[in-house]
Amino acid sequence: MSGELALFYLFGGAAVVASLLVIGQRNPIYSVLLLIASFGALAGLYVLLDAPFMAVTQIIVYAGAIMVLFLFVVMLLNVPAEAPIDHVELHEPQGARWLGGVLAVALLVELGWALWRVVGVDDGRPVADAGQLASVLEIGRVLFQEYAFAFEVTSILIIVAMVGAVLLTRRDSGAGS
Amino acid sequence: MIPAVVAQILLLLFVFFMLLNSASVMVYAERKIAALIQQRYGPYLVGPHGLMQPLADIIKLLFKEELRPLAADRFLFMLAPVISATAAFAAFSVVPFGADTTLFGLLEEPLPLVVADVNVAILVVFAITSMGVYGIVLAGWSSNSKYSLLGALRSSAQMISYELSYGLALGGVLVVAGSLSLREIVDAQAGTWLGVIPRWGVVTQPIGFLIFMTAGIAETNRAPFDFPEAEQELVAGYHTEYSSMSFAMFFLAEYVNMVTVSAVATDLFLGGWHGPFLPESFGWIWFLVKMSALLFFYIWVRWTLPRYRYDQLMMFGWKFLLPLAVVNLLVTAAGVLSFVG
Amino acid sequence: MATLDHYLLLSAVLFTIGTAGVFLRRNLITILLAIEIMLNAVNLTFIAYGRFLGAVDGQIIVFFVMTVAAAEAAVGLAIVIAMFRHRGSLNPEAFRTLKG
Amino acid sequence: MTGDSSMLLWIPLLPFLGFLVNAALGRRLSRGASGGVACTAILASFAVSATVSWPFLFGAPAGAVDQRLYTWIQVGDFVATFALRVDALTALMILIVTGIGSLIHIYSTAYMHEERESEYARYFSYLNLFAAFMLLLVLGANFLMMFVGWEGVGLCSYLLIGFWYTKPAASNAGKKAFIVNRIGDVGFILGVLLAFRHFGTIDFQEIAAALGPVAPDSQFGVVSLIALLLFVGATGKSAQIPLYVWLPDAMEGPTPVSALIHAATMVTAGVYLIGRNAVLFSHAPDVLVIVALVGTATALMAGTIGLVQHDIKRVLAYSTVSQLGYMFLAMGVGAFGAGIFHLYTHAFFKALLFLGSGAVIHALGGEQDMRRMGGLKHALPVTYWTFLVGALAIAGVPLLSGFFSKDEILFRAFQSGHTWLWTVGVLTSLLTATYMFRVVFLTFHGTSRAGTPAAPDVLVADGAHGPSHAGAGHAHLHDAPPAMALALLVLAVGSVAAGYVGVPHALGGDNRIEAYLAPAFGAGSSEADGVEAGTPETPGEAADEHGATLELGLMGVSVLAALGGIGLAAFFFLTRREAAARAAARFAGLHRILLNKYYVDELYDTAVVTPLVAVSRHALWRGVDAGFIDGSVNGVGTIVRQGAAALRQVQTGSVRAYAAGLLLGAVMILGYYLWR
Repeated sequence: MSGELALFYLFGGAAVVASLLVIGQRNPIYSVLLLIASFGALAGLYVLLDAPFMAVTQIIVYAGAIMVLFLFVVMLLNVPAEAPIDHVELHEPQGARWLGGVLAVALLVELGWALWRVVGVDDGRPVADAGQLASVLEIGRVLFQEYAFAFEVTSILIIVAMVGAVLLTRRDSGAGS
Repeated sequence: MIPAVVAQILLLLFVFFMLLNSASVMVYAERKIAALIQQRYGPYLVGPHGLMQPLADIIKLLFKEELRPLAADRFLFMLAPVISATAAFAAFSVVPFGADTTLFGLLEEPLPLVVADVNVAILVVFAITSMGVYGIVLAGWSSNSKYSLLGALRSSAQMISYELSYGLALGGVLVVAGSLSLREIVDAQAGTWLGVIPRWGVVTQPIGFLIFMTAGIAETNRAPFDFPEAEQELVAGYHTEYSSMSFAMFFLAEYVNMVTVSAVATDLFLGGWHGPFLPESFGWIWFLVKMSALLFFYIWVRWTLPRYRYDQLMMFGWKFLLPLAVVNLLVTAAGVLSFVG
Repeated sequence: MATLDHYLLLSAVLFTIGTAGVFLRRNLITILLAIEIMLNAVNLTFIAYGRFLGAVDGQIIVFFVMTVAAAEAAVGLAIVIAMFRHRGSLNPEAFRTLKG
Repeated sequence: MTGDSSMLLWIPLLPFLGFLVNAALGRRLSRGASGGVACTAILASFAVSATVSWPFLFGAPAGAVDQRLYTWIQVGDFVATFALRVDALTALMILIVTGIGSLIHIYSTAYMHEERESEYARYFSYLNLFAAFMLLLVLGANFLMMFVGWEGVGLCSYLLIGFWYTKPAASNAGKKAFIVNRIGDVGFILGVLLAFRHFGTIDFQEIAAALGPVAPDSQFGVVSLIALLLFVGATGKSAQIPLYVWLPDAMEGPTPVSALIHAATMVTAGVYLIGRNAVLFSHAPDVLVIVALVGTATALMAGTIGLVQHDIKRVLAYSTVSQLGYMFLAMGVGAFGAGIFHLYTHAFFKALLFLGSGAVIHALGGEQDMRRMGGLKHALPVTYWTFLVGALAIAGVPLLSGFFSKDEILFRAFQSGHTWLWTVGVLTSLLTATYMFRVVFLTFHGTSRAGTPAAPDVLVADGAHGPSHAGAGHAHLHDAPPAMALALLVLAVGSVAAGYVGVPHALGGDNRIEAYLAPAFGAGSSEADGVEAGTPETPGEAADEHGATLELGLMGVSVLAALGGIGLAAFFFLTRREAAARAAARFAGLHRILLNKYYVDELYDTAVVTPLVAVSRHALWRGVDAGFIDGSVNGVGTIVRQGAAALRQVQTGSVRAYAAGLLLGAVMILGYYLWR
């Protein structure tokens, strides 16, 4: 088993385990940290996929910015660990939860099935222009030439999000009540 | 003859220890310079001119009792300083500090003087530095004391705010050099104009340099931006509850971060290891000189300027530094487009 | 040599984990985290396919996904904060009443 | 010759700019300012038109100048370019429109002076807008462009007829004009669509070129149908039978408007339309006959009605209708040149007459009933003499413009073999002379009958000259103020001289205008045999001896008719006033019929309007609208309400449940695609 494959299993395993733990326990702080870990693993996978730039971006944007935001919120709200199901203050129907869980498994099965159909499309031969894939120059060119409009639009999206966030968290207008 | 792999490992260890050392050296330098600025003697008892003082400090730290608040979250409390230190060390790993060398023929193929040569090095530095925030935040939160929490929130807010200016200042240099690899950026600065003016980034990007240094000071939570550990208000902020080794790690992290920032600044703006009078193989000497100058500047600033107020800091960061950085980037880009191509 | 199938399977697994998380957790923030997991699973697919097809477009899409994720996180967390102020709880079931 | 084609756009654009200015900030402008803007705009446009048409008038009269601005519409193989074109015909038209238009603008500055600033500006903005659209109409290089102008002038005429919208009569007249025109426009549109379907283009030149080699319809074919539909449109715009009814009522508008729109320019659009498509029409002989018949009938009918009306402006209106009839007669007998010639001279003297009547009305403070006028000769010398010139011109007294053009038409009619059409034409010209001089004598001669109450048999509520004048009485019996006098004099000169561009060969003239217009009626610049069939008037043909003697003879007859008419008028209305009354009493029935305009309005009312209203009310409103549409709308409402009541159960409010639904859907869809 080649070194790359080993690395794949290492990172992939890390990502899966971390993600499982994220949804697997009740303390949001740990969930956030574990998610960061899983992102790190994904970044590693991106490097394996000849996308070092995206790997770094993943770290900077996700781990460096978005997750900090989550961490902040968790800290500011001082969110308590989830109460175990048996003594929840309000009686909540569990149907949807379990249905969702089952459906999730069903989804996994289906995805696996779909995958099994196309298995072997990639005969594993190395792509010709890995260097060109990895080059930030190329990414920049495509991003700012072919996707220029979409890029500009995202800027608007960001503005809207900012304004919305500020508006929502203003003291005087809590939850629009 | 040493095989390349071994050489690489040796280099790694070497860099690691040098960073460790740099911390203690910095401690000494800081105290001495502070003393000079304040017309004191500074440490002079331990060893000649108090040269052994850092050692004494370290020993003291090591033998202190490891305290931990009861209400603290044990795991995170332990984790936080590790994160800080790791981030600090890791960041340096992609910073080149000299031209390729064969160590006077000891190696068959030349060895690049950098732990890991990545083609997006500068972004890696950026990414890892941003990871440093977690150390502080977790420390503040996990030690479950309001001073720590406040310090942590402040410092992370500060770091996040200044990361923007930091990154944009980098942007200027990147645009000029047209590469993300620190080595290429450094090599782009080799030589001179008209034989006298060095082709350094600081010449092409003076404003960028200033922004970078300012943001760097804020990133490393140094005076005059040292809110996290503002003794007077926060009794040392996020590491209030820390002691002994774990405290030492934060301490270490802070100084290593300074070194890293200075090193990066040297590579980006001061032409790295390029300089007159010395052969390429001795370029690292130039590198050390320039870096030390910057470090001195750090200390100098710390002991000269008073601390800002928190709101002033944020004002400055968002309403002055950031716009300035943006304008600088735009102007640079325009210039490159019009002159270079 | 890790082939496309490896990555696709991995991302399928991650996506499922995210989906399950959305349903099983009873804490809005964790649910948002689960959503982030799903997004990243998709990102992985994009990049894997981009590599497989030898085009950078996959990475570009991921770029945009990240932007959207950032916006989503900002607004989502803002809503969470507002709701927490409103009800003092983060359990989605605490917000079942359809009137303010 | 494609000379300064870039200037064409400015011809309609300048008045349009004037309109914009007056419309946008008219309220803030003083009278002088808005009037000045309007006049400047139209005068500038006139200057441009002059420079553009100069080469046509005095250079080699051939070809056309195009200005293609951009492709306006392109759907499939339907292409409409936003293109302007000037050829001989258009050159003449734009000169008439801008020239007469300028004079009337100037006249209006004085005439409308009692209006409030805002009203004043509104008036001039409408006037400019009309000029812009009229110019677009005549400049348009294809049917669509022409149609824009066509509808535009219709709109402006509506706005200007109803200018004093506080007066019910005025606004009703406006509506009437608009609706009647719609009927004609339907024909126009159908004609255009059919033309496109048939020729695959709507460009005039291309159509003409396409028709060039084709032989005229032996019997009623597609081309004839197109021509007929277009002619329906023409009858609407140019007030021919059966759609003439709106024009007399249009006299509710300000008099200069009547002069400009309802005498000189707009109403001639129909004639222009036929002239513009001369080749097309000359390929549809049957339709040409119809045109001639309708024209003649209209001429006669309107003339008879005009004989007994009391409202001075209505008399002029009917005379306009009948003169238009003449033009259509000319078109009908294929004498396109003659028709346009008459259009051109008519523009002068009819505008003159209207403006003259306007001056009279102005002087009498809004009085329009001739039975309360009289003896104004000495009070209003300028008005009187100019009016007289106009009357002589229209009556066809020799050596004035009307004489030449009208005789040309009659000659062509006779020459084309429709002898009885010629007879009716002559009769009509006698009528024309009579009623015109009836007006002259009643208005200017005799003793002033000011203040005598109107006779009870005035059926039409005579439009008072605007609220501003109401009750002003005859306090100020003043002659035309300078601005008006200027316009009158210029037009008078025009009415005398305009005819000399078309002195027939019989009188040793060289019928310049016919020669000049001839190419415009051909298939563009390309040679076309169809042309000759349509336009037999080429100098060489008309100049043969036999033609000359015949023409002279006919000329004599019509001169006699004109003088006879004048004589009749003098007998009845100057010397033996009571004889007229006796005649009216003797033929009371006829008189009443004429006075009520053959009861055409009433006829239409019972035949068309009442049934239409009934159907709309009972079938459409009560049945379709209330029953079907409202019912279905309410039904939808009920369905939605009940459906919502049912679906409301699904809204548990638990986000998780919703998400589960989403996921379920995703899983099922994916599953479906996998099972397939």
